[in-house]
Amino acid sequence: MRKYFPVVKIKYLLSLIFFSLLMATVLSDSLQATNTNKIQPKDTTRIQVKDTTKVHGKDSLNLPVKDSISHVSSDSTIYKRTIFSSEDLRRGERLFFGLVYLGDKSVNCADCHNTRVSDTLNWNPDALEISRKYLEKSSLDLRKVLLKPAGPKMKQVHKGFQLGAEDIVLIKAYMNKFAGIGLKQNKPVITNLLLLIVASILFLLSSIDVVIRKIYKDQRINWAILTVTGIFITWILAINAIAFGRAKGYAPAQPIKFSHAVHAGQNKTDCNYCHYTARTSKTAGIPAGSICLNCHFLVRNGTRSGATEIAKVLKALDDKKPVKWVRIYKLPDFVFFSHEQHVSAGKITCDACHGNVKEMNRLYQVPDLSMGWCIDCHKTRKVNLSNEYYKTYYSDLYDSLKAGKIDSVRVTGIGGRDCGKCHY
Amino acid sequence: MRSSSYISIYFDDEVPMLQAVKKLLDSKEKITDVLSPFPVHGLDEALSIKRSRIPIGGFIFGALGAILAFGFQAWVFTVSYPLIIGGKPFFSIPTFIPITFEMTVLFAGLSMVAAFLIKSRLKPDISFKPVDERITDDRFVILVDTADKESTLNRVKSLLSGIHTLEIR
Amino acid sequence: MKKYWKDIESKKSKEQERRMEKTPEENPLLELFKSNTIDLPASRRDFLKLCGFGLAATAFSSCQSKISKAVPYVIAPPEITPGEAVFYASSYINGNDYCSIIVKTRDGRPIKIEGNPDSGITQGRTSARVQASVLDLYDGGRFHGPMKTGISAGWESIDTEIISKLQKIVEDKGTIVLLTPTVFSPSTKSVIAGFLQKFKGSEWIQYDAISYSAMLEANKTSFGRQVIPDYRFDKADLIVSIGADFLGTWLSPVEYTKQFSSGRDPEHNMNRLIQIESNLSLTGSNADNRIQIKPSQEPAILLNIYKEILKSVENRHIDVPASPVDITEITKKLLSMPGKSIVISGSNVKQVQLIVNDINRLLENIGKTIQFDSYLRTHAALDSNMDMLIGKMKKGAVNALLVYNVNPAYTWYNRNAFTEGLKKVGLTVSLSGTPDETNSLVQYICPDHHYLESWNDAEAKKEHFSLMQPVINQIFDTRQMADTMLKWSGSTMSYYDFIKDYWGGNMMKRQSEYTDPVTFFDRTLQKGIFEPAVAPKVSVEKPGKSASLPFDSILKKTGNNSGKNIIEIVFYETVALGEGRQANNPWLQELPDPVTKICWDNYASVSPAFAKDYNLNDGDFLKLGEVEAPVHIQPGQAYGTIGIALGYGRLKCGKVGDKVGTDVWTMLSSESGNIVYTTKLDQIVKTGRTYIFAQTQTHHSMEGRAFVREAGLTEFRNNPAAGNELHAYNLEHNKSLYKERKYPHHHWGMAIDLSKCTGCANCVIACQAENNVPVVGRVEVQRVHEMHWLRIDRYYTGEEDNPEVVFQPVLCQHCQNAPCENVCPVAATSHSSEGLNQMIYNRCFGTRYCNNNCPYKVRRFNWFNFSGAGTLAGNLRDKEGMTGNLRRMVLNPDVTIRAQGVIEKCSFCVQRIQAAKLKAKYENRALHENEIQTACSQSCPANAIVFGDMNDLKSELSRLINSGRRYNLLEELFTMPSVNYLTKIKNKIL
Amino acid sequence: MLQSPLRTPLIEGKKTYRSITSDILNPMMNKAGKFWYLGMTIAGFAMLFGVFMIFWTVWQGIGTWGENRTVGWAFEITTFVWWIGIGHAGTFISAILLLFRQKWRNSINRSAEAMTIFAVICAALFPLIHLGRPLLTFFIFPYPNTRGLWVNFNSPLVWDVFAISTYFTISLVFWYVGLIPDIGTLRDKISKGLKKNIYNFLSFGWKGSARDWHRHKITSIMLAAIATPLVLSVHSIVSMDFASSIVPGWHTTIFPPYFVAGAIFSGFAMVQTLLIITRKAMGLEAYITESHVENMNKILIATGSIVALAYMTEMFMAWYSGVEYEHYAFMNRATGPYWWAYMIMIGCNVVSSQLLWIKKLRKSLVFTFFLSIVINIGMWFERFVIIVTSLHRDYLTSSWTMYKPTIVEFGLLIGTLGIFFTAFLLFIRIFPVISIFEVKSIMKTGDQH
Repeated sequence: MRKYFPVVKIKYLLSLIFFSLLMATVLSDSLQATNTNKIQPKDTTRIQVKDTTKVHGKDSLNLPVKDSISHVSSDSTIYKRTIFSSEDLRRGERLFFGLVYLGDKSVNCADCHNTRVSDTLNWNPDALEISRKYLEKSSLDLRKVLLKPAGPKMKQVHKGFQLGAEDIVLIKAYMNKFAGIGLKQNKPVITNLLLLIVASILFLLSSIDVVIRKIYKDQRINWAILTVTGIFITWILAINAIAFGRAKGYAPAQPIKFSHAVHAGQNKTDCNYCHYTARTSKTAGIPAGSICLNCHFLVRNGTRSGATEIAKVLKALDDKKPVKWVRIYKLPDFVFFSHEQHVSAGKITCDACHGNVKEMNRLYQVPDLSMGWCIDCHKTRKVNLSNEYYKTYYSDLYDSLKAGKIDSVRVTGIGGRDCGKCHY
Repeated sequence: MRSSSYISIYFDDEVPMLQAVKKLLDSKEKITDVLSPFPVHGLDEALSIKRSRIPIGGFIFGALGAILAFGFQAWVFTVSYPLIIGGKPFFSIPTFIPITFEMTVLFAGLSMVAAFLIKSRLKPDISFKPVDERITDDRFVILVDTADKESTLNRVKSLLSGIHTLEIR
Repeated sequence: MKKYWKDIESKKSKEQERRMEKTPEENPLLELFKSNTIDLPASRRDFLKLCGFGLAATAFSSCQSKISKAVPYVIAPPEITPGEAVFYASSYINGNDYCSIIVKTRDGRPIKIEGNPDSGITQGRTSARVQASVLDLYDGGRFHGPMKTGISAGWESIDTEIISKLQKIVEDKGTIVLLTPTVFSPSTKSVIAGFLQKFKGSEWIQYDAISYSAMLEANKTSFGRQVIPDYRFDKADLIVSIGADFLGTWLSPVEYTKQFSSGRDPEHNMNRLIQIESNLSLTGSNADNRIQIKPSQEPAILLNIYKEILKSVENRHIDVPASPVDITEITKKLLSMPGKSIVISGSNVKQVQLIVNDINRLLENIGKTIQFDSYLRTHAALDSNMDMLIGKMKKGAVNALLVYNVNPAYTWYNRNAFTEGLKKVGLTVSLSGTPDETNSLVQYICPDHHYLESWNDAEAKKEHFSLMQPVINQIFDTRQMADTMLKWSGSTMSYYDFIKDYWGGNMMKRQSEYTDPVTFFDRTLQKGIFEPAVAPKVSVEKPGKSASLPFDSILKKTGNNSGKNIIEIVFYETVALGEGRQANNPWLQELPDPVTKICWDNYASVSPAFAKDYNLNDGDFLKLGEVEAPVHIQPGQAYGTIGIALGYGRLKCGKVGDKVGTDVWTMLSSESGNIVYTTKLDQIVKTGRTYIFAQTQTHHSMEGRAFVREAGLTEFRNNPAAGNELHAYNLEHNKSLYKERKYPHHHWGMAIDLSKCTGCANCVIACQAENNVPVVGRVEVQRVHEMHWLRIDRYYTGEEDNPEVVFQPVLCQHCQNAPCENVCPVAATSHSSEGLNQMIYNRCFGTRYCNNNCPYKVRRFNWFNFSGAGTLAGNLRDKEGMTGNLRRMVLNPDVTIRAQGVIEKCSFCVQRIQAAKLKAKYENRALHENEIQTACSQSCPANAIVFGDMNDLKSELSRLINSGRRYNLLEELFTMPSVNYLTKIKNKIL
Repeated sequence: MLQSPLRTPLIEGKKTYRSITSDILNPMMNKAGKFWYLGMTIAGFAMLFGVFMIFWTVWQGIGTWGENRTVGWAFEITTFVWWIGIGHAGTFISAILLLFRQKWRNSINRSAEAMTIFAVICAALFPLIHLGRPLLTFFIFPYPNTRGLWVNFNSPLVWDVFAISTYFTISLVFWYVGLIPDIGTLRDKISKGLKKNIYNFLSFGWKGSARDWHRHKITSIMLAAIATPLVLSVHSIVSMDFASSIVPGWHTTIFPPYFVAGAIFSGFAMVQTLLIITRKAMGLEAYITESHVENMNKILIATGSIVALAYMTEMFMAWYSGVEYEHYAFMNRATGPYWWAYMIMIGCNVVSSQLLWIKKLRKSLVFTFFLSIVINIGMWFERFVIIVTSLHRDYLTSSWTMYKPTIVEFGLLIGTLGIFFTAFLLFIRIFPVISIFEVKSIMKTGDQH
C-alpha cells in the first residue's frame, strides 16, 4: 500500500519532532492552558548598573568604538540635530542596549527599561513609556535626566553616567524610533497549537498505519504512538476547554505599576479603604483617582519606582482623564455577584477569593471563577445565623443549631445552590 | 489459528458438504474450519460447536449499564446537585427508568458486538487475503488439518469418493 | 428608607458633566454599560461552540479573552456608589399629564420611574405613560441642539438673533404670541409673566390638544370658576359617567383609578359605576352597568335624568324628548344617595356640561364628591383662544410665534388654517424638545430639556406643589424652556435660582416647619412634594336656577338620529398614546390597548352587528371621509358608531412613531368655540384593502372555563366564596403521589384582586422597564412573537353586542408543581428554596418545551436577536432602535439581557427580592412590611397587585390569600401557583 | 431446511447461489443508469435547499419559522416524529420478524434497516436545529464540567436523547453486523483497485468460517432480542414528550402503544414506497416478490387498524374523562380551524388502509405504491394534528392563536427528504440492497430442492 502512503520517512521525522517538542515543553513547564502560565509573582526590581568585561575599544560586534568622552561638546547645535542616518540609529540602538563601551563601564538602558513585554513587575518605566514621554521633549531634557537627575531615586540610578552629547542625541533618536515600534511581544517558541497539529497528524498516520499495516512491521510502535498522542490530544483539548475564556492566573500589565504588596502588604492599608464600596455595593469598585490623592497628595516619591508612577496618577487627576485599568476579575454578565453579600452579610475575608493580595506586586487572578468554584465554596462554607434576618426567617435552623441538633448550616442549606440566586 | 498445513475440500452445495463433514469427523480427521457463503443449517451440530457465551457477556454488561445509569442519575439528583424540579422529590425512581433501560440496551448491544468481533478476530484490515475468493459466493470449503499433506490428501479423497466434491487439494 | 438626592451643588459638578458628555461613546459609564451583554466575543462556552463548527484547532492559543478595561471615576462623586441605585424625587410633566415620581438612577443614569408615595394626587402610583417616559429621555431623535432653519446653530447666535428680532417687533408695536399647553408650574408662569412684561404687546395663549374647554366654560357659568373641580371618586358610592373615560384618559386617570379602586373593596365598601358610552372604553370595561348609546343621544339621556331629578328634588317639570334608553333605575339610585354620587360627562359641549353641573348640584354632590378646594390645574386652555390666534395669524396680525410643547400643525382640527397662518408670521420659534409637525415648519428651534434633565415645579392641583429636579446632566445641547425665556427676558438668572427664589418668596409662607428657605427647599426637594396642610377654603357660588339652561340648542342637537344610515364617529384617546406626544416611544407603541389588545395601530371600531349588516371583516380598510382606516370589530361598540383613536398617523415625530396608524385629527370640528370629538358620516366605503392587526389576544371568550371568577355583591355578602365554589372542590380533589414540598423560610407569593384591577396596563410597562423586556415591532407582534412578561388578559362575557369585560393580569404563576420545570432537558428552569420558579437564561438553549407545557403561556421566547446579546453577527432585529447606545442606557443592569434563542419570563423581580434581603442582612434586621415590591405591584394605581411572603401570616398578602375570594388560575391542574387571584365582585343594578 | 408446504416460494425464478450473488451485486459492479443520476440530482438539490434553510434558521433564529408564543413546536417536531416513526420499520423487520422466524423478511430487512438509519439521521436533525441556540447543544449531554451541573433527568427530552442515540447506535451496529458477510462477498467479487481495498477494509476480514457464522447468528439473534424492546421503547419515549406534558390532547396514557403502532405503520409504508421502486429499478423482482408486498400490506392493515382504534379510543377517553379541556381539545381537532388536517389524517390513515382488506388491492403493486405515499402523508398529518391542534388552543383562551408554516419550514422538510433519498440512493449503489447470505440460506425454500 505504499502508493497511499508514499513518504515513509516523514513518519519517523514527525515522531522525532513530536517527542522532542514534547520533552522541551514539558521541561519548560509551558505546556499548560493558555492563561495559566503567568503566575510569577516575583519582585524583579532591578537597580543595577552592570560592569562589562568587554574589551576596550570593541563592542560585542567587534566594531571599533569611538571614545565618546573625547567628543564631549557643549555645542548646543548637536542637540538640535533632527536628521539621522540609519547608521546613526543603529548606533543609538547599541547605545541603548549598552553595547557601546563608554569610559570605564557601559550603560545598558534596556536593562532597566524593558524593551519587551514582561510578565513580571519591573518597577522602572519601560522603554516605550520613556520613549513616548520624551517624544515631545528635546534631547537636552534627556541629557538632564541622564546626567543631572533630580529625584532621589534617579540620582541613585543614573549615577555616574558618562555620555557625550552625540550619544545622547543618538539615544534620543533611537527612542523616537522606538516610540513608533512599541514593545516586543514574547512569543512562545512552541505553541500548543503547533503541538496539537503535529500530534493530530501523527495520530492520523498511525491510525492509517494500524489498518493498512505496511510501514511498521512491529505494530507496537503504532499503538505506542496512538496511545501517547491520543492521551496528549485529549489532555490538551480538555485543559483548553476548561480554561477557555477563564483567566486563572491572569496578570496583565497595568497602566500604572501599582503594587498591592506595597500598599496592602507593607503599608498595611485596609482593602476597604480603597475598595470602599465592597461593603455596601455589588461591586468592590476600582478606586477613583481622588482616593489615591488622599495619600499621594503628600507621598510623591515611591521607594522603588520613584516619582514616575505616582506622577501618572497626579497627571490623570490634572487632565481629568480616568486611568484605564485592565480589569482582572471579571464574571460573565449573566452572573450576579454582590460584594456586599459576601463581605458584609457573609463576613468573608477578601483573601478567600482574591488570594494573598498582600504579597502580589502585579495582581493576578487567583481562582478560575468557574461556577464549580463558587458552588464548592457554598457547599462547605458555614453560615453564621446570628444575623437578625436569619433568626427571623431561618428560625428552624437557628434553633436546631442552638439546640445542637445540627452542627452547622452550610450556604447550600439556606439556598446557596439555587440557580436564581446568581442568575437573573 | 490456521495450522501451517491443511487440505481444502471444495463443494458447490451445502448438502454434500454436510455429509462430508460427518464422514470426516467419523473417521477422526481433524477439521480446522468449514468456510461457507452463508450459515449452513446443521453445521454447528455436525461440528459440535459449543454455544457461544456472547449473550452472557451481553447480560453482564447490560446489568453494568443499568447500575451505572441508575446510580449516576440518583447521585446527580441527590448528592451532586439536588434541584427542586416540578415539586418532585430528589430521589424519584420513575424518572430514572427510561434512561436506565436505554443504557442497559446500549451496553448489552455494544458489548455483544464487541465480543463477537474480538472472538472472531474481525477488524478493519486492508491487507486481508481470503482463503478462496469464491467462498463468499458459492463455494463451501472444509479445511482439514494435516501433518503429512500427501497421505491425508489421499485418505480424504478416498473417504469422500461417494460425495460430490469439486476439488480436493 | 430611600436615599433621595439632596446635595444640590454637586449636581452641577464638573465630574458629572464629564460623565455625561454629549458623545456617549467616550463615556466611561457607557463603557461599563456596554459590557452588559450576555456573551462577550470569547466566552468560555464559545469554545465548545467553535468545536461544534469544527474550528477547534484555530481556537487554541490564538484565543485570548478580550481585554476589558475598568475605568474608575477620576474624582468619586459623593452621592453615587457604583453598583447601587440612588433615588431622586421629582415630577413628571408632559403636556397635561402629571405624576409625582421617584426616579431610580444607577451610576448616574435614570432607569426606572416609580410613583412618589407621599403625593396626595397620585399616591405613589403611575400610569403606563409615566413608566415609559424614561425611555423618551434616551430618544436619539430628540433635538440635539438649537437650529436655525434646519441647520445647527449655537445658542449664543440664536439668542442674539431672536432677542433682536423680538425687540424689533416690540418697537414696531407688533404682536408676539407664546403658545403653550396649560402651564401649571407656578415658577414657569412667573417666568412667562416676566417675558410678557419685557416684550410689551405679547400674548400668552394656552392650547390643549385634548380640550376640556366646554367644562371650563360651563363651570364658569355654573359655579363662577373657570376651573376643573377636584373629583373625589373615593367619596362616591355611585358614579354615572357619560362617555368620560376617567380610568383611562380623562383628566387625571392615575389619581382617579386610585380613588375608584379604593371603593372596590367588596369586604368593606363597594361603589357602583354606570358607564353610558359609545366606544368600549377602559372605564366602560370596568363598569358595573354599561349602556351603549350613540353620541348624539347623550344630551337626551342627560336631559331625562335631569328631568327626573328636577322633578324629584325641586318638583319642577321640563319637557324633554323621550330617552333612548331606560334611565329610571339610574335616576332612582342617584336620588337615593344625595351627596354620595358623581355624574360626569366626557362631552366637550358646554350645554351638556351645564346640565351635568346642575344634576350634581341637585344631587348635593358639590362640595362633597366634587370639590373646588384643590381644583385641578392641569387643564385650563380654552379652544376659543386658539381660534382667535389662528384668525389673527391668517390676517398677518401676529409677528412672532413662540411654540412650546404644543403641536397644532398636527392636533388642531383645522391644521391647514394654522400652517397657512404660520407662513404669515414673521418670526417662528419652537421651544419643544422633540421634533413634531409644528416645529418642522418654524424658523428657529430652541430645544427644551427632557423633564428628567430639568428643574421645575408644579401645582397640578391647587395647593399640591411638587418639584422637578434633573437626575442626569443634559444629554444633548438643549436648554430648558424657562431658562430660554429668562434669557430672552434679559435675566441673567438661571431657572434653578429662579425657582429657589420663587419658592423662598411664595412657598415659604405657606408653612411653618422650616424657617430657613434653603432648608425648606432642600427638604421639599428630597420629599418631592409640598402640600400645605390647610388648604384655604374656596367658596363655590351656587349656580343659578336651572331655567337659565339653554335647552333649545341642546334639543336641536339631539334631533332625530335614529336613522340607520347615519353613522356617528367617536374620537378618543388611547391609554397608551393619548394625543400622540409619546408616539416615538416603542414601549408605548407596543403596549396592547387594554380593551382591543391591538398595538402599533389605530383602527375604526365597529360593533359585530354593524359589521354583519355592512359586511365588514376585521382588517378591511374603510374610507371614512378623507381618511382610511382598517376596521376592528369591537364587541361593545354602540351600533351605528365608529370609534377611532386620535394621536396616530404622525409624520414628524421620529423613526418609531412616524406613519403608525391613521391621522384623524382633521375629522374633528369646532362648534361654538369648542372642539367636538364626534362627527357624522352618511356612508362608509370599503376600499378592498385588508390588514392584519398586531393583536396580542385574538380569542375573547373564556369558553366557559373558570379563569376569571365573578360574583355579584349581594351573593358575595351572603357567601364570601360566591362564584368561587370550584376552589373548595379542587382543594379537596387535587392529590399528588408525592409529598408536598414545603418552603419554610420564605415563600414569595402574590395576590391579584380582580375586583380592583382596571386593566390600565401600567404594570405591563413597569415590568418592561424593570426587566429589560425587548421591543419586537409591529410585524413580530402580528406573528404572535410579543415579549411582555406580564400581560393582561381581557375576556368578554355575556352577549356579543353588549358584553361585560373582565381583566386578568397573567404573569408567571411560580407554580410549586411547575410543569415547565419537569420538561427542561438542561435544568435551565427549576425552583428556588424560596418558592420562586427560576429561569436561567445562560443555561437555556431554547427547546421551547417549557413554554408548550406552561398552561398559562407566560414564557416568552427570543425568536430573533432582539436585544443584540446574541453570539452570531449580523442578525439583529431591532427595527425600533432599542439596542442603540443611547436607548440601551435605560436597561436595568441588575437584569440580564437575554440572547437570541432563550426563553424568558417573569422572575417576581428577583433582583428586588435579593436586594431587599441583602439590605436587611446588612442592617441586621428582619424585612419591613411591604419592603419588597415587584415592579408591577409597586406602581399599580388600583392597588390590585399585592406581593409578599406567604409565610408571613401578618402580611397583607396572607390576609388576601385567606379570603374566600382567593383561587388559583387553572387550579384543577394542581400546579399550585404562588400567584393567587381574588374573585371579581360586581355591583350591578339588578 | 424445514418448510411449510402451504407457503409460497420466497424467491421466484430458478436461482443458484451464484446468480443470487450476481443479481444482487449487479449495481455495485456496473455503472449507474441515468435514472439514478436524475434521482441523485433532484435529491441533491433538495438537500442543498434544506441545508440553506438550516443555515438561515441557525443564523437568524427560530423566528424565521411560523411558530409563536402559543405554538412552540409545530412543523419541525411533526417532521421529527414522522421520521422517527419511519425509522421504526427497519428494526421491526430485522428484529421482531427475526425473532418470530419470519423468513420472508430476509429480502427486505437490509434496505429497511438502511432506511431506519437514514430516517433516524433526518429525525435527529430536527431536535438539533429546533433549538434556540443550537450551538449549545452539548448542554444536553451529562458530561463532567466545571459548573458542577448536570442535566435534568426528569425531562423526556433527555430520555429522547438517550433513546434515539441508543437506537441509532444499535441499529447501525445491527445493520453493519449483518453487512459484514455481504461486504466480504463484494470484496471477493472485485478483483483489484481502490474499491477492493475499501471493501476489504470494511469487510473486517470476513472468512465465512463456521464458528464465525455461529457467533454471527447468536449475536444477531441477541441483538434482535434487545432491539425489540428498544424499538418499542424509542417511540414510547418519543411519545412521552407529549404524554408526560399537561397539554390537553398530549396528556394521554395511550400514546406509547399508539405511537409505536403508528410508527410501524408509517415505517412499512415508507418501506413499500422505496422497495416497489427499488425492485423495479434494480431488477430484483425475483427477490422482493409480490408476496413480500402483500405480507407488508397485511402488517399495514394490522397497524392501520390499531391506529384507527387509537383514534377512537382517544376520542372516547376525551369524552369519558369529563375534563373540559380534553373534551375541547379533541372536538377542536375534528371541528376546529385545523379540521382539514384531521380529515386528511383520518382519510389517509384509517380509510385508505382499510382498503387493503380487499385481496386484489393488497396484491396490486401500483395501488400499494400509491397507498404507501398516501399513508406517509397521512402519518405526517397525524403528528401535525397532535402537535399543532393541541397547542394552538390549550388552556387559557387568551393565548389561543393560529399557526402558519413558512417557506423555511417547508425547506427543512424538503431538505431532510433530500438527505434521506441521497443517502438511500448512495446506499443502493454501495452496499447490497438485499442480504445475500440470508437469501442464500432460504433459497431452497423457494427452489423446491
